[in-house]
Amino acid sequence: MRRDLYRTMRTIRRFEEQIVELVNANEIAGVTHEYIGQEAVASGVCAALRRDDVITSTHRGHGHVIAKGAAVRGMMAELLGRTTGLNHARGGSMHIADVSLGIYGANGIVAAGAPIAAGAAWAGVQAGSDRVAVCFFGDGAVNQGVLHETMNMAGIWKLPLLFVCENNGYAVSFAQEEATAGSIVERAAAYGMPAERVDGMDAEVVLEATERAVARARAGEGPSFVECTTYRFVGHHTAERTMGLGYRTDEEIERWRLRDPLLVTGGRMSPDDVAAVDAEVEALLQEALAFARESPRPQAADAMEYVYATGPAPRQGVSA
Amino acid sequence: MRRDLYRTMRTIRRFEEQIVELVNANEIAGVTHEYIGQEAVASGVCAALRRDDVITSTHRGHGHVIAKGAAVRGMMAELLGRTTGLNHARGGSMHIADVSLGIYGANGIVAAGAPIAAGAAWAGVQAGSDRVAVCFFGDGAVNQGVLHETMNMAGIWKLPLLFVCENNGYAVSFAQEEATAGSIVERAAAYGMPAERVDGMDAEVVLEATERAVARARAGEGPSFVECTTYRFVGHHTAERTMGLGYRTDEEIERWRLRDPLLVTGGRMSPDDVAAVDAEVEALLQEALAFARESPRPQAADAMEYVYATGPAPRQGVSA
Amino acid sequence: MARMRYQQALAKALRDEMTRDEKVFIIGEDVRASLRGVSRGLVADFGRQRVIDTPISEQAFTGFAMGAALAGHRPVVEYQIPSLLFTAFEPIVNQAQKFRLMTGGQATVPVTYIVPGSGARLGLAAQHSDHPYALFAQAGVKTVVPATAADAYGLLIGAIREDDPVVFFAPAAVLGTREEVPDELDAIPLGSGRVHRAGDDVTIVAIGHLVRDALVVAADLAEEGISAEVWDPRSILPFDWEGLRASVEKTGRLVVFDDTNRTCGLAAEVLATAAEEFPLVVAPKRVTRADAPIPFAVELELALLPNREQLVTAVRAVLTKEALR
Amino acid sequence: MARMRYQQALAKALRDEMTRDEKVFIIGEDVRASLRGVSRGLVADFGRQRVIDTPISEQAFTGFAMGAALAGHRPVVEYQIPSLLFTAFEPIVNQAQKFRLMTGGQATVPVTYIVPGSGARLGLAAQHSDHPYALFAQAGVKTVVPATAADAYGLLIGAIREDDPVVFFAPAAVLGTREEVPDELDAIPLGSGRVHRAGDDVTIVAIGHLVRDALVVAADLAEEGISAEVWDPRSILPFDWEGLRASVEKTGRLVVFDDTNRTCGLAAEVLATAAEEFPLVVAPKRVTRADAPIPFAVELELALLPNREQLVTAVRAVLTKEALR
Ligand SMILES: Cc1ncc(C[n+]2csc(CCOP(=O)(O)OP(=O)(O)O)c2C)c(N)n1
Ligand SMILES: Cc1ncc(C[n+]2csc(CCOP(=O)(O)OP(=O)(O)O)c2C)c(N)n1
Ligand SMILES: [Mg+2]
Ligand SMILES: [Mg+2]
Repeated sequence: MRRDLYRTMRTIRRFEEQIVELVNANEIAGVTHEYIGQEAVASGVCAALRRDDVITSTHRGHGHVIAKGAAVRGMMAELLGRTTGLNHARGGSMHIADVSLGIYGANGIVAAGAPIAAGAAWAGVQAGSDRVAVCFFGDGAVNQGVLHETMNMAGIWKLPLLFVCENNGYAVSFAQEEATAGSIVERAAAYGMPAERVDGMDAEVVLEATERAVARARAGEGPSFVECTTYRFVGHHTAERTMGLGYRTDEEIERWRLRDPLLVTGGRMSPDDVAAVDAEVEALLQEALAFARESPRPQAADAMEYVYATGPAPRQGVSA
Repeated sequence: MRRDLYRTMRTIRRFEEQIVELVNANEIAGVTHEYIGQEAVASGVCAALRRDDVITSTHRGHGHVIAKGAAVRGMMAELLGRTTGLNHARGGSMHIADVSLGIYGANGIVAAGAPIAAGAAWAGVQAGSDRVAVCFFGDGAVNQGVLHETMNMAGIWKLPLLFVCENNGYAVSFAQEEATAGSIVERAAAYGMPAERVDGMDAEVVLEATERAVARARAGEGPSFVECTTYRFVGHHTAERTMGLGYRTDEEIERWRLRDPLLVTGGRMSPDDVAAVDAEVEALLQEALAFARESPRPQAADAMEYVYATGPAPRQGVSA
Repeated sequence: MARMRYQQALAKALRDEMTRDEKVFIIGEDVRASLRGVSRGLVADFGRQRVIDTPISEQAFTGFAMGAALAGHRPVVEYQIPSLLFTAFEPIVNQAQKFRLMTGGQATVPVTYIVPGSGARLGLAAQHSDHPYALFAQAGVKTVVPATAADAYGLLIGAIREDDPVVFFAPAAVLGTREEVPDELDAIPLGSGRVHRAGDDVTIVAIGHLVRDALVVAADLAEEGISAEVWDPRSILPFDWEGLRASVEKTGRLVVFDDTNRTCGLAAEVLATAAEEFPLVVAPKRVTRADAPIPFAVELELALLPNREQLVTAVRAVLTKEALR
Repeated sequence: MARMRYQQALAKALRDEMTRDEKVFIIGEDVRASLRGVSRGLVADFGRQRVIDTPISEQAFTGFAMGAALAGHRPVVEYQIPSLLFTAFEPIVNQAQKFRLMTGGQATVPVTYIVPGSGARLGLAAQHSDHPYALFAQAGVKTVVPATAADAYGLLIGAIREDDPVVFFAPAAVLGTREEVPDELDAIPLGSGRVHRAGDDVTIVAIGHLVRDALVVAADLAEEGISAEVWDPRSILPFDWEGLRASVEKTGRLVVFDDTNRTCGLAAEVLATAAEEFPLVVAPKRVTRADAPIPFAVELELALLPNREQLVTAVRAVLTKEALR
């Protein structure tokens, strides 16, 4: 399990590092929000999940999507805007999804995934299954009203739903302590659900907390809340470097880097093991990148595809 | 003070009873949401306020507006759709306001008044004054996200804002216990503010709780939350009688009627005192009704007035 | 032929479809008690798992429906008042509507959002009188505004069966109207307009409750020998442009009767498309709601809503204008 | 003349107005750090009480601004991305906009809602690429979409000084554009359009960043002897109909170039009003965004946005059509 956790984290880390390069080289359009530093959360949580469990993710979604099992080559192709991408080049980083694996999407809107996960959790119960749903969100999201509405619903309907708050200390430039009155776990507890705060830099700790919550949910005992304290080692998104926002110090970053989740978990493995996994991951990523680069770009003529499932195509911007 | 509280409650009660008759007689258009049974809350809270304090109200707003000091004749004229109404016949029951008295409006949208009150509270601080703002809302509103967003803001900015939850047990037909996970005051407490639950059928109890909260706010110590347990003796709105929603029993209503806030407070006064106030209120209401009935109706030609403060008039639905 | 109220037709449609398809459920505020009658009695027959009362949490229950839809259900989400759609605008327009495109077709989101009682209702004032269907068409969400009980029945079933999100506006002004309906009611697919009354001189496009008024006007005008066609798009998006084109090709003249705000409303779209693409012989006209919130007093409210006299004037105007070609 | 970026013009306008009027403040996410530069450096000079970073709570901070406005302030509310307006739709459209009407003129609500970076930005995909100005015009909220740095300066000051709510869309595509601006920049009142280039043969109505493209097209066409007038409404609501009428009276021909969804977009409104009221000699045309969310891949994104070639084709089409009168 430790090796698996490390592998997942290493995959996320290297995927992200690769992505940053590709964005900076303009091989990937737009901006992406890196998960570097937070790998233990997605890896630990998803290690407790089954394939048929559902997750909803965030703008900072690559880690969750990889950890839930999405094909890295499909992700790479998506980000490079190729038709072989998971979303056929329609989604990109902020909307990447693999519905067949229960990944109901990254999301460009903070906290928007929470009620979607609640609906999926409810549907699992209706289907007579014991599957669960997990919604990931940041510390900034705890101040979005819809999250509270969802916590309440999950509470009254005893939904098999796990709220995972990744507290990385900031919403873009705004510090969590300044943004948040009271404590995050107390908010959740007020909805009558178990809420705990755990070390989000240690994937094994995250996994254990998740296992407790998932067991409760599968047993029909309702929702739980886990706050994972973590940190992002890089900017809010790839474009931040050039923006000079200056909301945190280099010292702070360095302090957190000492607790790099890859070091935390990797440090408990033999160096050989680490090296073997690293090599494995490297090969996977190179293959993915090659695959993506060789894949075709979409055709402008297909730009209106997928808008509606049925009925007439949407109208073009010029009439015939 | 007791006499004043009773007078306010009696005014609200009789106003409401009058309104129901007028709605049923089609003298008032639309529907109105009666406050009958809940009078102790508005009366108790507003007795602790100054003229320059601000309140935001709800769909069930007549009580708050009367208690904050609005002219009953202006309210009656408004509801009868006359130009002498507080809102010049533009608002009606659900939007009745007297901004000059700090009444920032009844509101047709559940919980929408909360952030407006927060802005007003902040503005008081900026002005160097010790004025406070109060937002009223129901038990149903505690499940609206915007209320949470506002509680958080009030907490981090230490706003002189008082949250008054009127828990009358139902949001239309939906029982509060079924709708709400955990407890209401715990939710508020999670934002780090003092939160207490008080008997909302006793105006003196409400007044005391409000005085504590207002004192804190004026002293710069930030927001508070008061949950007032109360009950509405009549339907959700005037139209409910014909709808047969059947979500509560007659026994339940009768049980609560034993704690009628007018009896609770009136029972502590001499019968003569009560009779004197009742007569006073009766005269006031009859005068108000006569005034309203004699007042002119608005002209169709003025229908586009007040939409914008400046600039061209909005377009009509037909071109010239 | 049976007689049925519009809202009964909605209730029958929902009941029939819930009976036929166990994946259909209704969720919203007070749907067990059913304030507008759409779900009346359903909880007794289908239970609380398929007739779900929610807390006052529009954003969450709208998102919830999307999650349930992704997991295979076909939710019907009820909003008590039209402006609650504003509160749920993000989860409808930005999440449910865009999901299929964003995921490259990985999933469909078959949710029906219904407002039983949209538009003005005499005395409900500014926050309860909007009729915001043009907003959803602008945002690309399928949008339906049925005019009659039979259409309400057929289009609600059509909407529920759509694999895309659909916003369904049942105008307050017709909810209580009783009408003859055929014994056999069928589903109606979105995107097919309806000729309520055939005519040769002018096409009146009317939407929702205004169809009824347009038919009265057309009947009056017929007595003067004016032959007006009353055409109803039934769904705003998709819009049956071919159906409208056929009507305008016949009449050459167009008046649109629409109860959304004038600016960027549905009438604007119809006039624009017609001006650009259809063989109009004179300039078209529109009769719409004014660009203003609805004031409380009934006199003021009525002054801002489109009415029959305005329609008559507009029809006469396009008929007396000289043809351009 | 100085050279200035569009976003610098916005920043200067905000700073100038905050200096002039102590009741003006800015509130939104990360406005101290200022992701888009509109409030850059302001916190150092005006302090945290007038440059207010908020939690991620759009509904609440939008309502908060209204409360502050009722109490005498003139808030500027910043949204980081256009679709956040969907989350704040209710408090803007249903509360702030309607308050003055609902209270019979008891108070004004002078709030400016600004989106510095609206519209598509290459690769930001469906949830970050909307340009939803038509929605606010439909809902009756004053709406501004400045095309140039000087107009951005003048209209932002104009918007802040308005006593009504105003939504201010700064198109992403021009935020970084550097331009010549006059040394003396002035406030520009809402409701006055602008002729960017005079011409006799055809009126091109262009909005926001598309003005720049329209000017390129007009210059190209001039080489062929076609004289196109490029006219910019600058504010969508109120709209300078008299200004547009004057242009169309001169040219008789109209093409609208608009980056909102086609259905019920701004172009629809302009075509509708022109068809109804203006002396067009041939049928007008519009070139708009397609009716679809923006897909991620750049090829797909560009295929859905209005472009110069489409404009050229449309202009040629209205010029070659035979005049009707
Ligand atoms: C509702 C909403 N508001 C604002 C934004 C803009 N935005 C994107 S990410 C972000 C910060 C999110 O902070 P947090 O939830 O802590 O997640 P993190 O970025 O730290 O992972 C903001 C403000 C958004 N996408 N959605
Ligand atoms: C956001 C919103 N959702 C739904 C409604 C419809 N509605 C009006 S009052 C009401 C119930 C409110 O319950 P509560 O807050 O307890 O106040 P009460 O009516 O009991 O005074 C509902 C659902 C609304 N006006 N606004
Ligand atoms: Mg964070
Ligand atoms: Mg209640």
